[in-house]
Amino acid sequence: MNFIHLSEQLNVYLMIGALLFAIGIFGFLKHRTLVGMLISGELILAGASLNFMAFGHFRAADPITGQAFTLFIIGIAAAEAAIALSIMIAVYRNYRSIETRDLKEMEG
Amino acid sequence: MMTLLHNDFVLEMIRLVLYAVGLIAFAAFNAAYLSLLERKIPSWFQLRYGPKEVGWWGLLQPVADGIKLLTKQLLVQRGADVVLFKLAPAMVVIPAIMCLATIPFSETLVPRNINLGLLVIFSFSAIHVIGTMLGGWASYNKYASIAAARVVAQNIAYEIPLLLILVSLVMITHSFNLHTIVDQQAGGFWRWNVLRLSASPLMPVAFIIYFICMLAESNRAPFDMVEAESELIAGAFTEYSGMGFGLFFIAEYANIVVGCALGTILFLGGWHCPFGLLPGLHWFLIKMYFLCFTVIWVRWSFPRTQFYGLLNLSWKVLIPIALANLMITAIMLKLF
Amino acid sequence: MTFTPDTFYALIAAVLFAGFVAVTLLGAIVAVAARSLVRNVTGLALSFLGLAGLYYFLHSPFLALMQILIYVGAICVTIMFAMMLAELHEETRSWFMTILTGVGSFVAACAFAIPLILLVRRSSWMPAPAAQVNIGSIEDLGRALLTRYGFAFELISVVLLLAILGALAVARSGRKPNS
Amino acid sequence: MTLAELTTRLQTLQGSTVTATDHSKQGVNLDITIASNVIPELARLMSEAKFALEAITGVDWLAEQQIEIVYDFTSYTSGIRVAARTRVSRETPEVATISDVHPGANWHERESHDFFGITFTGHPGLIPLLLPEDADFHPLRKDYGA
Amino acid sequence: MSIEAKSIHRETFVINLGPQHPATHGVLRIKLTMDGEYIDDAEPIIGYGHRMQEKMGENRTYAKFLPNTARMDYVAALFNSQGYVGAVERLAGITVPERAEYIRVITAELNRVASHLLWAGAFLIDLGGFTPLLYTFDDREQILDLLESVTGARLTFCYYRFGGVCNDIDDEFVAGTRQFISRLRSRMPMYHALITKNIIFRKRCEGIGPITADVCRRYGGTGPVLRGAGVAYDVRKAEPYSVYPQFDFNVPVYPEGDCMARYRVRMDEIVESLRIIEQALDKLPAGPVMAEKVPRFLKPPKGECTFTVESARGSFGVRAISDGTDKAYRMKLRSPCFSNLSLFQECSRGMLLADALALLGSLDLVIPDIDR
Amino acid sequence: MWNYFKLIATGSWSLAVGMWIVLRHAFKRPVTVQYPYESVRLPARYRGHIELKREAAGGQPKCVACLACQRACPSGCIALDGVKPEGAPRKVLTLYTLNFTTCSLCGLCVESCAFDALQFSKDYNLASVRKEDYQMDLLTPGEKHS
Repeated sequence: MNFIHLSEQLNVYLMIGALLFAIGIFGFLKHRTLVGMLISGELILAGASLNFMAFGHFRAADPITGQAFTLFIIGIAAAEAAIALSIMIAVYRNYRSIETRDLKEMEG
Repeated sequence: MMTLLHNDFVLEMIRLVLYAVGLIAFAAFNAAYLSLLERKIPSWFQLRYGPKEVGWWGLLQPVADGIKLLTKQLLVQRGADVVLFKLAPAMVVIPAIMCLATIPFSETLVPRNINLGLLVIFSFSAIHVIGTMLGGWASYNKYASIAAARVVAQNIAYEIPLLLILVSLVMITHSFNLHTIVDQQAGGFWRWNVLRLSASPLMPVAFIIYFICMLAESNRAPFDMVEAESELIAGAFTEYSGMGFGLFFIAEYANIVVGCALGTILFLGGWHCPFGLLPGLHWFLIKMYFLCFTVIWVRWSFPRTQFYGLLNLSWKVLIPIALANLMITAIMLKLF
Repeated sequence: MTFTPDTFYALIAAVLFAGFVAVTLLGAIVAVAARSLVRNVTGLALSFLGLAGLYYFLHSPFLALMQILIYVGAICVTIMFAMMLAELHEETRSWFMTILTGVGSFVAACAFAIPLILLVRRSSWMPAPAAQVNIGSIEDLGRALLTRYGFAFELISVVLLLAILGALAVARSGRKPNS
Repeated sequence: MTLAELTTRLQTLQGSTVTATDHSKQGVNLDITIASNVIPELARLMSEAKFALEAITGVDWLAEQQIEIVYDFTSYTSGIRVAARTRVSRETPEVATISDVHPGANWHERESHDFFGITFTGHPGLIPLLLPEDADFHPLRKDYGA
Repeated sequence: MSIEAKSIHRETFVINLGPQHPATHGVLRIKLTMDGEYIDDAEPIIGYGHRMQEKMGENRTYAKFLPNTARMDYVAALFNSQGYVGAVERLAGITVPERAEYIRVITAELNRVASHLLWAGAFLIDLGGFTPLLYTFDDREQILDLLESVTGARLTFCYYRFGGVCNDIDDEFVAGTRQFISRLRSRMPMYHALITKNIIFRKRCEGIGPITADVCRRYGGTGPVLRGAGVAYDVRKAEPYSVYPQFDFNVPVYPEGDCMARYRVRMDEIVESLRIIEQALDKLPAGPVMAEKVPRFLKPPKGECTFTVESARGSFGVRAISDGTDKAYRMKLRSPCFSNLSLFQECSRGMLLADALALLGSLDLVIPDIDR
Repeated sequence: MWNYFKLIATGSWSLAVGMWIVLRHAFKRPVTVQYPYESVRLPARYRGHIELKREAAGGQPKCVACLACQRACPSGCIALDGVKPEGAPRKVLTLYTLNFTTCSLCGLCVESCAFDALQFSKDYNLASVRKEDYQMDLLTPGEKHS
């Protein structure tokens, strides 16, 4: 595997996708806040879309397939983020259970 | 090794380096001399002289200011998030300069002619929001925090009408390529997109909406909620000093230049002469700097809008009109 | 190997590629590992910027720009905005729990990652197609979206519309008069 | 409310001496001397009569060992100006607050507390207003710093 | 309610607006308790520029206190002098020659115009518009030139004396004033087109920071703040002093009580003041400008009196108590800004930060006048 | 709906008018005075710091050291002294200093002078970084008293 031709290897992209996925899983389990889980979820989706893109580019007869799928994933992710964030704001508004240390710490 | 000195390759490398250096120099030059104009033009409006001591007509004033900024220490206040605090100016200034790289200044002077030029500018200018916001948040200053929250709401609100206008424009021109868009407007000023009433009778209004959104996106007065000095001192940049502030400054003017250049390209026929004669860089610069002058002119004419007034303007006025423009454009395209 | 301008370009491209990979992965790690939520989002934004670069290497600049425009320009900004609006912060847990969940999550992530990477290395994919039906340009993408994927496209737009309405409804429901 | 009506109303207050004064000589229309414990009642009466509190003036009468407190009321409708004065002892100057009736009195009372050490009982926060936060002196008393 | 009330507690944070802040025009500090961008509580903290003027009034002879009066409300210094001089004259029973009274009215009204012009510019700065300030300053400079030519100072005019004024006005001043009146009149439409009709300005002022007449009454707010709340109270009309009854002028009143009403009141007052000045110049009698037989070291008889004038910011009152010596026994100075600021805490509750600053600006505060 | 469009129209028009007014001012001459190069005309009554009037013949100060100005000064910034030489008709000034750091430029000293011996100077370039420069010796003008 030549360094120069790294960007033309399917496996490289697949591994990056796998790592992103794993990092996403790690974050999903580690974080307990909604935002943390949302971030991790976006990473998992990113790993998946990178796979789609890589397969679409290297192995599909029609490269559009992968791109279209990734576009749909982006759309879904946007919808997911909007919903999740509005839920967060609504939860916060009703319960205000989450600490607000920082703004209080700033003296005066 | 000999092949490395191949003529084309050397030329290409020289071109790349020249454009890279040239763009950064252009951004810095604009920041410097637009800031001088930012002081000179209001001085005419306000019956004053403006800077006139450093150099003839104050022409060396920006140099003096630059030296002052460079020699000042970048202070980081206690409690600030140092990494993000130092990352933020870079995140603001790099996308701004990258946007500049796609602007076709004339028929031949194009740093990088990308097919998706318009989209490139829009995606990269979206990054500066995060940069400004990080700067405000990382400053550990309440005024800066408020400004950080404001910059997001403002930019989200104004991205929508801006994109709607651009979608209708892309529908008319069938292209994301800025070069192609300009070439379609060759001829006289009546062929410019701003007067392309056959495509949509709302085109002049669309230009005004574009201009307003551009002001709001680059956080310029009367939409300068982010650095509203009578409320938030210097907003997100309150804690920045020295070149940290200088970079924000360069980015602000680079954004203005990009916005004005894009307005020139999309609506005012780019490098084409209004009478169809002698197209060239000078026409582009004249139009672009006229828009820059208007930006400054607007800034010094009006009070600042309220925050919710700004959102109201976007949601209740600009977005409906932009949507109407989009629909009219679609109908006209289908009909004719 | 002769050193031609082409190899020089390829070297630059390779360095850029390595840079994008590094930014993607480092950003992703910051996005999950940093303790401050704002840093997490910044990491996410960086990771997506790197990912956009990778998409560019996969010959789809349109997707790369959409990635920046939507993920960085919209989603990351919205997350940050929500954090500012709701003043969200990471919960503080005891160091024991922190280490325990950290180690547990790491093990679980490895349990996913190692088989996946092994799978990638070991498996032999079907060979590349002899010829591609199109070059994956934006025109092709647009045509495909409106013909072959027309149904999915419409579905996505309905989902987005519902998401917007749902987000409005949820966010409004929490609003109390006088507060 | 006319001057005559107001005079009769004020005369009903316990222990009050109401004097009609020449505005061109004194600058006020009515001058009332009243016991310090009737002040809240007076304030309510003035509030009902739609009078605004213009100022609270303390005067340190060192010779009499008394502190006089003058309340200036103005009516924005009739232009009548009323000065109500009461005297308290200099050692323990205490008078009930009127800031519950006239919120504007809050600052005036804090100022008088700063300068004269008058305690306005029932005041929500009698902390120094114009003087430094830790000020324990009363500069307008005649024996201060003299 | 109980569960709700427990779960919803407001998350607030404190911001110190000032003592050095672009919007506080001096050393005013406002402790803002914010709920996001909304103000939960705004507590003005004053006294940073406190100089104990009242004690100085007791420690100095009557004449020596004169320069101090210009140093409280330095933007409209002549009103403070007018109030102080009036109180001492009332105490000592000095009658002022009519020409001196006319000169006092002319200069004081000029000062009122200057003060309102300065306010209009500074208010626009609070709202983020910079250019109108320079135009109002241009006009204000003309007034200061006029006043300088007669008093010798541009800001801290120490002009009024017990029994008159220290310098007579000359024809040049009269001509200059007439010229200025026509100049400012011709510029008022420009101001209205540039500021009053501007949609951004209107959006930032109309309905913003409402102050009702009752709030004014409870806090003792006076001046344009009160007249902007729909109460036609003006000391010049309610308790006529000096020669004001001889002039025909209106008291501008706007019932809305918002920032726009206060702005309009001040702009109208400029026009009314110009009318007063014009009438005074027309009727200006000849004669001395100083009463005869005013002793150099004034010793008013024992007694007490108040004297209230309509300053540019509201009613400025002086309560002077004399014990028969050459120094006042008590010199109470009632400053209008003091009361006008005290209502800020109540009125700013629940407002947005930007709107609260518009309200603060519209109160026209001069901090040294509050601190005294 | 009608109001909505009307507001947009009038609002845009008002903005255009505002921009036009501002632009019109750009073609007017600046009104500022560039201070070090040009200076404003001082009026005859300009109140600068005080200086001693001198006799037309001989250049001696007219001052007779009556101390009226010192008594009139609210800030106590005038210090003067005079001696009466044998046989002279009036006292001769030996010391006249003005502590300009505390002077409030009120002009009461000039008014109090019964001998027309004081006047205001037209000197307004009084910036200095040394406090001692403001201890003015008016007897020997030009030399700073320290």
